[in-house]
Amino acid sequence: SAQTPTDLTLFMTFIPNIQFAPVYVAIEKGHFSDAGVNLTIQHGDEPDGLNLIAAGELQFGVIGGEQVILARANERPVVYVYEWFQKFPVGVVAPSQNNIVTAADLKGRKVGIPGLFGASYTGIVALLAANGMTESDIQLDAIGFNAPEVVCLGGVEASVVYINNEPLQIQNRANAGQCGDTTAVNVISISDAADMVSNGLITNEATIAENPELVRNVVAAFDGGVQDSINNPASAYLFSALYVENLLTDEAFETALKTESAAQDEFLATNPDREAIAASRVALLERLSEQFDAETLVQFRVLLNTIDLWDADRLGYSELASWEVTAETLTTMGFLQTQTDLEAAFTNDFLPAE
Amino acid sequence: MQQSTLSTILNPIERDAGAQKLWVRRFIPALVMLMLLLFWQIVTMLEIYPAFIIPPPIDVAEKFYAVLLDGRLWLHTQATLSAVLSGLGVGVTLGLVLGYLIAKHPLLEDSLAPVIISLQSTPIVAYAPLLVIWFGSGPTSKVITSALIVFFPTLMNTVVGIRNVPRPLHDLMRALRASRWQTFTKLEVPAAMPVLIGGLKISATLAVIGAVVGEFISANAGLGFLITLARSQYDTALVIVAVITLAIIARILYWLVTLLERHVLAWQSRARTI
Amino acid sequence: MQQSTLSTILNPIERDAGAQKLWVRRFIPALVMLMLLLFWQIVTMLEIYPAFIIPPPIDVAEKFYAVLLDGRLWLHTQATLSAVLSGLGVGVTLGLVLGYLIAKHPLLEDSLAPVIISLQSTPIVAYAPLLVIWFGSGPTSKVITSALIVFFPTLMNTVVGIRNVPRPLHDLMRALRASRWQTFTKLEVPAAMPVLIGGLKISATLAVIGAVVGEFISANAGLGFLITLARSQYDTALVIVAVITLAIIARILYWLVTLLERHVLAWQSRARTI
Amino acid sequence: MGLSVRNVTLVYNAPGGGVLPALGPVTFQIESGSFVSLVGPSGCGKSTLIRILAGLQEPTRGEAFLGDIPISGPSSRVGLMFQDSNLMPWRTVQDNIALPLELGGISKQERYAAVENLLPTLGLSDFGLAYPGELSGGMAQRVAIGRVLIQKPEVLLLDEPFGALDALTREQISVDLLEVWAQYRQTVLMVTHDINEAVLLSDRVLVMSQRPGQIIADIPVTLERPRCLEDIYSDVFGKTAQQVRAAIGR
Amino acid sequence: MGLSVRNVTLVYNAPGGGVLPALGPVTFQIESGSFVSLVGPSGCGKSTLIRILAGLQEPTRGEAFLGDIPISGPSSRVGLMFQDSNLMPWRTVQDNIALPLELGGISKQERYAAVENLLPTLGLSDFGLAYPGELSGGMAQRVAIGRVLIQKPEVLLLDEPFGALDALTREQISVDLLEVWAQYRQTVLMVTHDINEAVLLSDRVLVMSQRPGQIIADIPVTLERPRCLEDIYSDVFGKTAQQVRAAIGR
Ligand SMILES: Nc1ncnc2c1ncn2[C@@H]1O[C@H](COP(=O)(O)OP(=O)(O)OP(=O)(O)O)[C@@H](O)[C@H]1O
Ligand SMILES: Nc1ncnc2c1ncn2[C@@H]1O[C@H](COP(=O)(O)OP(=O)(O)OP(=O)(O)O)[C@@H](O)[C@H]1O
Ligand SMILES: [Mg+2]
Ligand SMILES: [Mg+2]
Repeated sequence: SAQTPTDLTLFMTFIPNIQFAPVYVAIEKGHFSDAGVNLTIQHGDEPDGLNLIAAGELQFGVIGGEQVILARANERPVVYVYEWFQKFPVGVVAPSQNNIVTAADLKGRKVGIPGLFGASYTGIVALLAANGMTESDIQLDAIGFNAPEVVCLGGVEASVVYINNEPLQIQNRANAGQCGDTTAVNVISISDAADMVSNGLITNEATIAENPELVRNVVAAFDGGVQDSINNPASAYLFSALYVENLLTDEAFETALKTESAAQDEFLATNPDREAIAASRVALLERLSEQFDAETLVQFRVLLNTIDLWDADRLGYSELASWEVTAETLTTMGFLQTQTDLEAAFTNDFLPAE
Repeated sequence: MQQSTLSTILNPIERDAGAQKLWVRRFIPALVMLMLLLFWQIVTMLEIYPAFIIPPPIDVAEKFYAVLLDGRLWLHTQATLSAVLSGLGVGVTLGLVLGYLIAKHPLLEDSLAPVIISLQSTPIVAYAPLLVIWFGSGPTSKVITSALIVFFPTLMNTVVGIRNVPRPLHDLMRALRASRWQTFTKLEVPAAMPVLIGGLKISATLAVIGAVVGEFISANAGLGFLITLARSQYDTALVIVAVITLAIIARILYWLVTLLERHVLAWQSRARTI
Repeated sequence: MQQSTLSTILNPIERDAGAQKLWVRRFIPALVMLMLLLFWQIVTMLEIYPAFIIPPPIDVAEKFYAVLLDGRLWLHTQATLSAVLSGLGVGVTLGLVLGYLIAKHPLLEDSLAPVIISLQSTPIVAYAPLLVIWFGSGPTSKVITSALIVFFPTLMNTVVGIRNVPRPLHDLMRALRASRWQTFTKLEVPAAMPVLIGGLKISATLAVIGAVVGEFISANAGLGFLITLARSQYDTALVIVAVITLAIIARILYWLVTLLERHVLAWQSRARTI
Repeated sequence: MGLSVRNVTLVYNAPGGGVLPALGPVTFQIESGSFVSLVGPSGCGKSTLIRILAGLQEPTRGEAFLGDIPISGPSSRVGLMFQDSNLMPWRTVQDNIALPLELGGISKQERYAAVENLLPTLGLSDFGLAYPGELSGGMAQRVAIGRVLIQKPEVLLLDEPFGALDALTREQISVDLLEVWAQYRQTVLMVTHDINEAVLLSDRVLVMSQRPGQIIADIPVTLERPRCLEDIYSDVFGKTAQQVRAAIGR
Repeated sequence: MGLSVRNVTLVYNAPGGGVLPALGPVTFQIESGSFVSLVGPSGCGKSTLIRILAGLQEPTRGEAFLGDIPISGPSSRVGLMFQDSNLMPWRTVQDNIALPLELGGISKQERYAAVENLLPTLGLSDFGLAYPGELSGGMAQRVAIGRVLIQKPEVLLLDEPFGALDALTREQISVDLLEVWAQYRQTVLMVTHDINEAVLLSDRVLVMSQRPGQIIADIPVTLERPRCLEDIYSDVFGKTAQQVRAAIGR
């Protein structure tokens, strides 16, 4: 569109973080401006952001799927238009010596959790339910966002965490000999047991009704960012460093990433398939690990771990089944009392044509 | 003489005015609350914001009734209240003791100021890992956050109160060879009382928010937890119910301090001329 | 007479003791800080906790140096500092004005207490949506959180200070037909000064934590933001750097109030006997 | 500018409950330009009466007048000296004395000049910069005297102005006061416990009864003016003093 | 229990900078059981001297003794009455008077009995439950007198104890004091501005010079004991008073 670009604010939870790389990439590579959108990012608390979108104060945001269900059940007219995280990012981490390998092993164990709300709580309840257990079968302990510290000091035997970040942190501590007897960790992914909706792009019903073109454009730009990040993590990391502090403290690392990014662009020009690209990421990490220490690489590895959660055959596509599982879990938890029309909670209509 | 603590009027003629004043003083706060309620009702009726951002009073009242009936409100209130009271107890005690010592030994102020100020001005979340490790997810960490926020105003007002005890009265106590303890209980405490009570009023109010902040960091019960929970469940009415309950707790604590004030500072109103 | 504000000693013989005291007073705080540092070093050397929970001082120092060099520390410090100063300005001004009015009109206390106490005892997150709607995600909301926490201690101490101005001096001012403003500036302010300064010391310290709390809720710069960021990246050393910087800000503000105190309360130390 | 009170009564709440009649009823009149002393037992209501005349306190019953105007509040024409020196501890001696001028908007320079003039009379030459905490009891009282003299009011209400002063200083300052008075002819009502002082300075001596204080004697002093200290040994003086003493003793 | 001072000097920091010699050097001795008055101009260091003897302040130079023992702090054998009444505003009259007993661990009952006995003498019978803010200046001073009398100390240091009292009350209370003294024979050092009072009550009158106060006269009073008010008209009295007046005038 040749008109003046629309000013738009995209709400995202928390604070700038490497996990938001696709948005940074989409801005920096011009996907949003191509779509006629001049994007600003606003961070904040998830319920606040959702309320603002529902109230029409904002139009777009990145919000968890279970939040959308709960919000719609409470009269917030929001719609999920792009399933960004294809896998639910929550899991349970446990030092290997605790012999917790499957969900069943959690029985009677002391398990840490940030708090009895939000995605981690939904996740653990779903995991237990999928394995025929309930909350009362384990000892849940609210520990805030302090899992590495508490796990390494043996305060809990396992902890509900985001599988792309904390297991890595704990492993790094273990490798440095700072995690008690722990040398390795086991991770139980909830997505292996239950397919639930996770973070995605949402908007409100008014925007969909009044300006579907805008929704389509924003989804397209967002999708471009996700795809580019999956394809070239080194480049995504470099772009993210413009938004997130503390990512590039080592100049040699930056140089290496630039080289890798250029090489990956050449590789992508050959139209490799999804597997080949995935393999290229693994190879990249191996090369970098030879040159740089764990501390320098940690955020990059978080990015790679997160990319695994996004990657799918059809990016952004949401299945009704996963919504049903999520809603069921919320009902189990007592968070959801009323029956909701899940089909109205999301739509795949705005996804770019395949 | 029942009204002597309230009425500062000494001329009998003006006593009626005093009685009238008393009536106004009871009535006005209620009126203010009523007006706020009315304002709230009007705002929701004008639909300036959607009901899920500012729900109408009636929705909140219903929710209040519901959680009151199912016992959840009382459960969470209890959890918070016990943290608030313990926090208040610990914080005020520490503040009084340390404040007294600092007032007496300026050197102690110099030595401790950096430490105390650091404790006060840095966010508790920064120490969250240590707190969780040391105290687990039990109520201890909320007691600590509550005590911490209460501690400093108590300390400061204790220092000010004790330092401003009139020197001639100190001379009197010295001349009468009063022991340290006697000087403390019979001179310093009563003389510093107005300022101490002021500190206590601050403390009583801040203790509540302190406990709530603790509950935000890690907790599985309490009104702060209820707020987080209700927020995550998009139950705005429940958020407001929890907020109102917190305000009521604080109001009651404040009122208790006011009662204490009327009791121990009765002499002030007695001794006043018109 | 340069040392008159510090030395409360009037006998020339004891002046030397005063000078010595002065030296001790400068020295002791440094000693305390040194001992704390030593304690920290020893704790990390004993490896009671892994370095990622309590990193050794040297790591923190290195991190400090790094973020100082790349300018980030200064950037975040600036953001927080400006919120703190604005919050302090707004909160203290409101507290003084409202405190004065309340001290003068007890009815106002009755009417406003419920509102003020509610504001103080309920968590700001409960109002976060409204705050964002009204003020966006700019620095305004941190200024508000900072002002809010500062407001109450200032108010309370203003009320106490103004209410305890000696009645005979009020009579004097009345007899001299002083205007309201003259009574305020020439009697009430100086008479209430010790208590006001105490309130200011509380405020200066709390303003910092207030701004940080605001930054936790929503911000994209500031030391509170830096702490969240560092915590999300599990960079404990950076967390500590931010915390230390906050403590330094608070210490400096406190020290400024102390300077003010020495200036306006100089007469107190002058007029003291041994 | 005369002073008069008509049936003035003041009642306080009594310590144990009930009421405490503190003063009156009193009725008297002081002509413009006359010097009147008020003597009476401790606690009989002298200070209360002074406060009423100063407009600081409303009588329970009765009325007080400044000239012909009912007193409803402090007047700028009246200078009041409290029984306590009532100084501001954060102000130096000179700033305490200059307070009335400061409130009247007089420039700093003029204020300090006026204080400078007054300090030697008060015997406080070296103490302009001292704080009240650094003064002796008598010195503080002299500062309070200075604060009321600097106002040059038409009516002076003095509540035991020389109570904390030694005999010599007292004599010297009262002679100074007489001189000021001879010059400006203010109306003066002075509470004192010293009968000689009352007689020496006044045109009339009012004697009050026990609480609730009533005027039980109104004794004119017929000594010629100007007076000097030696008048104490005169016959008239002795007789008048005797009269006052007798009235008090009743 | 006598009192003595040897070369006692006290120097304060002067208001404008520099030093302010406030007292001394003074040297004198008061035998056990004698009644000594101290007169001198305002600001000459009388209160300062009293504070030194009470152990509240250390002299800059010289030494003070209670009996043979150097004074290093307040003693339980000494009762001090300050120049200001110095009452605790949050205590009633009876609790203010009873304070020394309370600090001494005397039971509530005994305390109140003792106060009850004392109140009529002080003329405060109806005011036991009043707060200091409800008292007149003279009444407050009487409370302070009560507070020192209730201690029954061996040494009494009185700083202008009757300054705020009217002539009658003053005479009555000083006669009461004399009676108490005749009975217990305490050592008394009393600061006063009233020469008659000094002569009537004392065995000796010490006269101090201008600041820095030094003893410029030590005048024995040879009037017989027990004394009564009428002694004022005696010859010895007149002469002694004249002597004191002359010494002060120097
Ligand atoms: N604020 C007050 N509240 C209650 N009673 C009071 C108050 N002020 C004074 N009184 C009472 O009023 C009476 C008269 O007091 P006032 O101060 O006028 O006496 P006074 O004649 O000045 O005595 P003195 O010579 O001792 O100063 C006293 O009995 C006193 O107890
Ligand atoms: N705390 C102080 N700081 C400085 N100077 C002081 C202090 N107290 C008293 N002085 C000075 O010491 C001198 C003596 O004071 P002191 O109170 O002993 O006098 P005094 O003889 O009792 O006088 P008065 O009869 O007026 O009470 C005075 O000049 C006074 O200015
Ligand atoms: Mg009086
Ligand atoms: Mg004196």
